[in-house]
Amino acid sequence: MELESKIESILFFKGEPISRKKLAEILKVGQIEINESLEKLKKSLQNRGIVLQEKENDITLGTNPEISSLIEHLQKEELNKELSKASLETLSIVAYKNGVSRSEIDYIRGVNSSFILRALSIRGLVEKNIDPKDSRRYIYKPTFEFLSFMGVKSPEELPDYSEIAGAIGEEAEKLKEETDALDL
Amino acid sequence: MELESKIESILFFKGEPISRKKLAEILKVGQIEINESLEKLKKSLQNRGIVLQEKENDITLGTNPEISSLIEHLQKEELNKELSKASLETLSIVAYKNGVSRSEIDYIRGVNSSFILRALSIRGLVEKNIDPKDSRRYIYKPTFEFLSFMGVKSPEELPDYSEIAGAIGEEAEKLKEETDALDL
Amino acid sequence: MQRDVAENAYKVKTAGFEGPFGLLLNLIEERKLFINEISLSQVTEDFLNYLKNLGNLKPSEISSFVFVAATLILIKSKSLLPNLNLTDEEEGDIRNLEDRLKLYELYVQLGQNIKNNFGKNIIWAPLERKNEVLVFLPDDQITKESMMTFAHEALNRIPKKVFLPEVEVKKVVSIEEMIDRLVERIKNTLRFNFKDFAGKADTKEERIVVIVGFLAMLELARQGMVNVLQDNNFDDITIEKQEIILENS
Repeated sequence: MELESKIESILFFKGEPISRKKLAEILKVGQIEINESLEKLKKSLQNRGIVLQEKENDITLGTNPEISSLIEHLQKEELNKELSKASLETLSIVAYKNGVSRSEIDYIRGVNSSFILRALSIRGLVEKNIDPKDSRRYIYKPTFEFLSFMGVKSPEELPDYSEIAGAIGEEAEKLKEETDALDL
Repeated sequence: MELESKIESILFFKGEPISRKKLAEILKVGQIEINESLEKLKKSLQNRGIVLQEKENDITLGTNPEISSLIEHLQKEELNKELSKASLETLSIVAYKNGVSRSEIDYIRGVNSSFILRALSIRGLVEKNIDPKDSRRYIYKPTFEFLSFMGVKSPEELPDYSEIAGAIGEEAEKLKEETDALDL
Repeated sequence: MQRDVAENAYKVKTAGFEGPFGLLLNLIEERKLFINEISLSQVTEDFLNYLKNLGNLKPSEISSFVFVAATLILIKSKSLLPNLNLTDEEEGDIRNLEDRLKLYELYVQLGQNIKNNFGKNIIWAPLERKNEVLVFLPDDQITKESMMTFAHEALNRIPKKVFLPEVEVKKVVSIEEMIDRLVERIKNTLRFNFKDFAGKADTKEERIVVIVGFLAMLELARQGMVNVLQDNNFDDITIEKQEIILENS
């Protein structure tokens, strides 16, 4: 694989600006090779849907500005879309179990919730933080705005709070144990 | 701007799977144009850092699998690469049949598979959809996540897929007769 | 020896989840055989021995093992008794087991492809993009009450028990129970008829019981504990305790 393609992979994966220095570090090559490959990449991205954006020493990939109005329209549409039943259900679990892990949500729902959580977070309904107990995991919390929208100051004020919050924790734990025991 | 580049922009912006139908809607073109442009896009992405993954009607972008280990170092979330014997069996049925009902899976494995399917669905490796041919039942399919873990761009790229497609076709009819009775 | 015990314990523990085909395929592969009637008849005894240790399984799981056992017994009987005439349905059951096992074997082999490649060269989806602008875009469907309803619904949908069978399966007699019953009958009676012992065979479940009984009987005959007599094809079979026959002759 060419160096320029490797750079493209990294930029695409990260999705945020990254310095030339950092790229050189990750790819274990010199600054000159990075600069040369970035020039090549810029050329091969000409007339394509993705463009290379540079700001001082930081590089990132973005969409071609020629199509920006369509992308903006798409973004608006997505943000204002009606929430699906699956999204509302996921949201309710986050609302009741303040600081729930993704795997707990998944065990309760029986399906993987990563795309849904991503969309809820973009809409400012949930917030994602690194789990203080395990830095390789994330936990989710309802945002202050979401709680206010429902007219409560904290999750404890939600109807049937203690029953539901307790059940979510217990059931997720039980399902996890059963799955582990079966060595799946 | 070419249609294939516009598609590339949209896919890049979304960062998650999108259907061919939705692409046609957004770009206000017909299905045939979309399909043709996707073929062109696939070609122009050859030997690049980004690959086009497709699964029937859904499309998404991902990193070139050749650079996998380098990208793995850049991400922090824990990865589970372990698969039990029961998971492997169930996954191979779902992946190679690419659309199979639970009763067919149970029939092939000779054992109730509901719990293992739930576990695989929580891990995001299989998904349950309404059977387009018969809305009274569900079928299980591999997810993009599964194809990604296998490093393939489509189910057809799975090792031995085309070789066994014939063999599976032969038994499919027989199997269908046996399990149809169980489904309804 | 120690290793064998550990291995058997493992097999018993996992067999319930892997099912009868997993066990059967293992036994055939251990002997480096191909799947056919001959190899199936050779592994019947081993299969039945494992079955004896599966007492902890739920009835619904046992039934799938007993069903396979019944067909194996049929195959074994066929090889032990060349004159045995099987019905079309029984021949069909044998072919069906062979076909299903081959199909299962195909997917187990394909599973190796998955095992070999899974997680080796991953195609990565892009990371979640950071929110540049902070937005809050709720939806009118969100209320305290609707959140409560959605949470309750999600909790109610959780499967109550891992192995809860979809269809209630009638409890089916295990091979071990059947052998015990057969031994018990022989102790109490000098001669008795197989039909009286095994009962009628109208329903599928009853047929399984009859077949299981038949196999158990053949097993005892093989071990020399009983003598089995059948005057003509389709006549009832008479079972006698071996010592009685010896004493009489």
